[in-house]
Amino acid sequence: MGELNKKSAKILVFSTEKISDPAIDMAGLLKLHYPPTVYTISVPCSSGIKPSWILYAYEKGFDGVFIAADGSDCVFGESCTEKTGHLVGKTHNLMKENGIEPARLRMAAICSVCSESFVKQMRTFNEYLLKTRDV
Amino acid sequence: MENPIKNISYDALVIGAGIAGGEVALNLANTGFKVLLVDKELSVGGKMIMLSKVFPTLDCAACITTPKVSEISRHPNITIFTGSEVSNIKKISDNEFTAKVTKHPRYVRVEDCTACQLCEHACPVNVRDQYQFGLIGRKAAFIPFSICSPKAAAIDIDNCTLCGACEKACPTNCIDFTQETEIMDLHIKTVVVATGFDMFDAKKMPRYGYGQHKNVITALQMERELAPTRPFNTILRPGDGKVPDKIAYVLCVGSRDASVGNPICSQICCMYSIKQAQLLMGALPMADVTIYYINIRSFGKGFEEFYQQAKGMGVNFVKGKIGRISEIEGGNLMLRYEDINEGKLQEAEHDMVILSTGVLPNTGIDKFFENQTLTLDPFNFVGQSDALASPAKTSIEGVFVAGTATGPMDIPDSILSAGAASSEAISYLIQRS
Amino acid sequence: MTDIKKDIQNKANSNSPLGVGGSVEIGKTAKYLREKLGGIPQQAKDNLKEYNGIKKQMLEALKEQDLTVKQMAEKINMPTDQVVYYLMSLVKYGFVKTGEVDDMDEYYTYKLNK
Amino acid sequence: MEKKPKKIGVYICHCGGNISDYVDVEKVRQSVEGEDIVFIAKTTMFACSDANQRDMVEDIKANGLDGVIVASCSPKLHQLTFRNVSIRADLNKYTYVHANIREQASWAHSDNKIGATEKAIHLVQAAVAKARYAEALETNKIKAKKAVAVIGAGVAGMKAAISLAEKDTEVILIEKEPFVGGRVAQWDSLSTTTESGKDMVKRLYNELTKHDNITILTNCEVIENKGSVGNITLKVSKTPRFIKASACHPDDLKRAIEVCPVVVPDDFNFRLSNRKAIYKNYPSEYPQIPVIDIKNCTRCGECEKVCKAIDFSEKEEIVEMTVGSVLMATGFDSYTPEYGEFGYATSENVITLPQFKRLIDTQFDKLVYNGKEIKNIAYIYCVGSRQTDGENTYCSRNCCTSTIHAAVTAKNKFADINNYHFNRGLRTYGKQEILYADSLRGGDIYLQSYEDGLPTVTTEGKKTIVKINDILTNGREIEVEADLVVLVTGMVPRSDNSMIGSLFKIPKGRDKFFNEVHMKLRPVETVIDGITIAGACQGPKNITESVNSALSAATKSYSILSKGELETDPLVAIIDAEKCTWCGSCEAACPFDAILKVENGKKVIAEINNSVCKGCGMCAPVCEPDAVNLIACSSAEIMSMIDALV
Repeated sequence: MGELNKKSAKILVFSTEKISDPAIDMAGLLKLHYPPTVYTISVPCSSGIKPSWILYAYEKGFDGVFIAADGSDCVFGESCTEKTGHLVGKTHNLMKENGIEPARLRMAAICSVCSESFVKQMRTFNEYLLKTRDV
Repeated sequence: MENPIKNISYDALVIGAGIAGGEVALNLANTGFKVLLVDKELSVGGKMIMLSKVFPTLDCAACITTPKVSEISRHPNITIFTGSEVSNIKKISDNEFTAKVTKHPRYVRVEDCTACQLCEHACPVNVRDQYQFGLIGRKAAFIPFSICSPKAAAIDIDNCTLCGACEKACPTNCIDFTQETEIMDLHIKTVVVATGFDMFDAKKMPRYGYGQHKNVITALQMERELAPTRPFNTILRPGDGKVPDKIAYVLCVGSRDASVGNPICSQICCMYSIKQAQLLMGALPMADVTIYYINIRSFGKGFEEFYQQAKGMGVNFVKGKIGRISEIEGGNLMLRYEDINEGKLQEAEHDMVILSTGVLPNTGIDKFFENQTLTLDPFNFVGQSDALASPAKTSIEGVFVAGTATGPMDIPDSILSAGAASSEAISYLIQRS
Repeated sequence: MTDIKKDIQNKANSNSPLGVGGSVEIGKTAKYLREKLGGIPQQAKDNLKEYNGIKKQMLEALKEQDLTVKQMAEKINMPTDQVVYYLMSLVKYGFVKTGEVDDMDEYYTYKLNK
Repeated sequence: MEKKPKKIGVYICHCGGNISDYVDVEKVRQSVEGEDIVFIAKTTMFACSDANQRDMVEDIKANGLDGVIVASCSPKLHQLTFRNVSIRADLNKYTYVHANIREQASWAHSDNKIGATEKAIHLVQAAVAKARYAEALETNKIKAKKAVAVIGAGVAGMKAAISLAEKDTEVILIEKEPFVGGRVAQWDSLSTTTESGKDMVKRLYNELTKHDNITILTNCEVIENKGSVGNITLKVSKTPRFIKASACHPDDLKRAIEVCPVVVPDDFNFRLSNRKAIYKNYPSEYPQIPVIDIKNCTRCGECEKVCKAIDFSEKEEIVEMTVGSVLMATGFDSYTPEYGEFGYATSENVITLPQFKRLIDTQFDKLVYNGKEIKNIAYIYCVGSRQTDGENTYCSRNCCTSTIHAAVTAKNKFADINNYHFNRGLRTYGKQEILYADSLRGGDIYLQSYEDGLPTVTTEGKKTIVKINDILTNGREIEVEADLVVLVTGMVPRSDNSMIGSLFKIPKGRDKFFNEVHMKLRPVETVIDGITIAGACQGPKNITESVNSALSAATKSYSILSKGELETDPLVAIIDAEKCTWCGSCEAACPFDAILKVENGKKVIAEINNSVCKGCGMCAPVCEPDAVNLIACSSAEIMSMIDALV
């Protein structure tokens, strides 16, 4: 329980109901641990996330936002990858305009069985945020 | 008998309300057929509802069974009779069977019972609880177990002293000793046999000392010790209440053993033992767990990985045949075994031994049938007339079989077998309507 | 079905003086069945008597001090496996509760649940 | 108008310890108890139990609750269960909100009870925030076409097709190969039965053709998939056979095969023999018309000279069809050993199990391979399965039994065969144990090793030696001079799984086979509604197990369509007519053509076609004036959840 004293960064994850949610659930099933300050909000598809939500999360105090994108597995079609990439680009610009470090937004494709990769992403993102921010 | 005999009719009769029977009932009901689901126990859910967690995902059994059970129990197309038995099944025409259903009195009006347990508190009797495999007591007025369905009290009339305390305590007046056996005449179009399996009686192998040595228990007893509704506050050995720290599993007890009349492999014991070993390592982090095996049969989806995971957690696997288990001082147990790696006889001391008993057929199913013969296989499981191409068909047209009634199988296979029986029964009903 | 159960049911079914839904007062049906059966099985009586005796002995013993299974066995002169069964039943019914485990993490003590 | 404040019930599940061992559920309960809309907050041992469901219904009715929240396991398992509870209490099911505090709190953070509890509190508070917005919604009803496309005509696909046809459902059975029967057609001898694999296929084919509502398409591949459950449009490309069935005279066709000068390795016989460019795999094969393998055909015209049925003018056809559900039964591949793995491809005496089975089936009197009579056979088990340094960590389930059956068959068919089984622990589970016992009695020799001491195969001149440190004889080194080494190769996912899999967007498991939603609750369903999986495409299975899963999948596909009508989620996009200025970006973003340009009074705005909208939300972020929101996923809801989570 040595971990208890260690602070962890607040990360908001946007995940998708059909694809990345199952991977995040399976990480729990397999008891693959990641910081408990990682919170998930499910949306149908990662290309439906509004940049304003992400900016709102920083404004309210989240250290980082992670988009667990559908990638090519998206049930709504392959245009998802490109569209999600586009909205991340748009958000990065908005972040710069508002003086928010763009590295605080990350995205990776998390497929329905990518539990280990999700946990790895969370751990490294947490470490990065702890190092660069006064959490 | 003075009871008025009721006539009832349904599209399908499903005998046995374990997970296989329940799945069949749901599939039929969801496609519009009326089903009567009968079980001799006081609750639906069969053996699975009694388990702790299930391999290889370690989902809790209750999380899987209770929603199904609840869906079954409130489905408008399903009628459930618990504490009931089927007999005299007769084929009277191409698509019609008759049967008798005997409904034993529960002495509780289920619809009025709120499962408040006040009768249980009031009852003065204490007898061994069959749902905890005798590890602990229960009352004569009792709720079978916490997640049973219907969730209602029952009276164990064998042990009841008819003192009336339960009646006085009951706030809804649901206890009724005037209840009598009801016998019903049944008309159905198709029958699905889902009568499940029996466990090998470990007392039939005296050299392992079950029943004699108090710290030798069966895996089903350990299953209860590990379940959320466990009988003790923690894992204890029943001989003296000690927390065990050197636990042994003996595999193939009553399976792959022609000398006890069961030459076949039970298919599930390796995996349930590995699962229990993992759960024990979680519950008692300091304990040593050793599994004595002949072959580990982790053949299903995710099973081999689960076996390797147990090894990684530190479960000790010893390839060896156990010759004899003797009790030594302090209730500990000495296992004599043939160590196959070393090629010699060895001895090892453990403070608790779990016998991974095998799967046997539930006998007597063929006796339900009157003018047609339900053929059994050489091991007395229900015979499959076309095992490869139509595994759910039996020797009687219109009678189908689901789950472990046909032989040992794990939960996913039982569900698939139930899906197959459902498919055959639905086709049969549609073709003959 | 056990023989006793069969016996009881046969009796109940064969000489029902009042018939189903007859004039037996709700809440007093046990008396009705006892009369109809002409008593209760000896085994049930014996079992209840034995349990009451053991329960009394155990609760008395725990009044003096908290005990482990082994200590209880010595005190009331009963095999340890029987003690586990009865003591655990008393824990379940709320008469007794589990206390501390010993230094070796082996045996729990049990005490009265006041 | 002032709205009456909502009354919500919150139920926090112990999950029999799965949650409460790590999360202080009472603390979670207290954290939401005081919220203005929370009228009841309770903990429960098993939220999903019938008793608790009944309690919830009573609570809702007795207190006039407007909605309930359950904090328990993943919504994948029980969201539906609790939506149904709401329905039974006369609430609209969309007033229900779920919080996942097991997979995403107690289990994920079982190493940190304080952190897990803290997270669970935030998650439940976020659910309360969402519940403020949750509204009663009406489902859209769509017509479901009572037709199923079954992909793959092996035994699983054939059985599924028959069983659906028996249920008055139209079936289109699509097979990629020119013939039906899949892998089972390749075997003469099957274990536990006297019926041959070919006879079993013949029996099933005859049954298929009895049903008028089954269309069999061979040499066909699905190339496009559109729509969703109830109304799925498939495009199938049909490769011509180049033989006119109507003009076909059996003797002429036989002649045509004889005269064909092309000789290519015969995959049906695992390249143990050759075939022509016009061919049939075996005489009674179905359908009973040969096919021209156009890739290898030289167009020499010899066949045309002897047979009028040959028609090279046949063109590839594209067939379009609409079905309500798709049942995948695409089967498996046999593992192909690496170059040099136990002497594969480097020693001429090493073959795979499927090759060996074909060899036994095709030889009589004597077992001959490479011109040499075979007496001593060494079987090396688990080749490509239970790998410790490869990707295939799983056990392939069926190969132990299949090998012993082949070994016993060889011994019975040919004289003086000696079988040596180099295994890693026999897995003849269930009744298959009898076969193992029989082979032991028949004198087969079993030698065993662990993962870290696998047998070796070496070639010395013409001799092939298999060596093992046999744990059954105290680790003694034993060597066998084998005339033939049979590598017991297991089942692996089909190499073309990724193509058909991504066409239907079926997720794959860690073993790369298609993945079911839940092994025990929904074993033949995929995360894609209306797409079911059957047979060995889901994982290794024997014939009985494949058929069981095929019939289960048929039951599932049928029960989806049996009512002829399906309900779809009303969770679609909505347009704020005030804000919308019609720029067309949402229309461009929509992959389903669900957005229309309409005139609304003086203004041109976007409108959503509810029956086509799938609720993906792709239109929402692209809208500059922020006029698009998704129902149940609106900016207001997401932001209020963010407030609760921080």
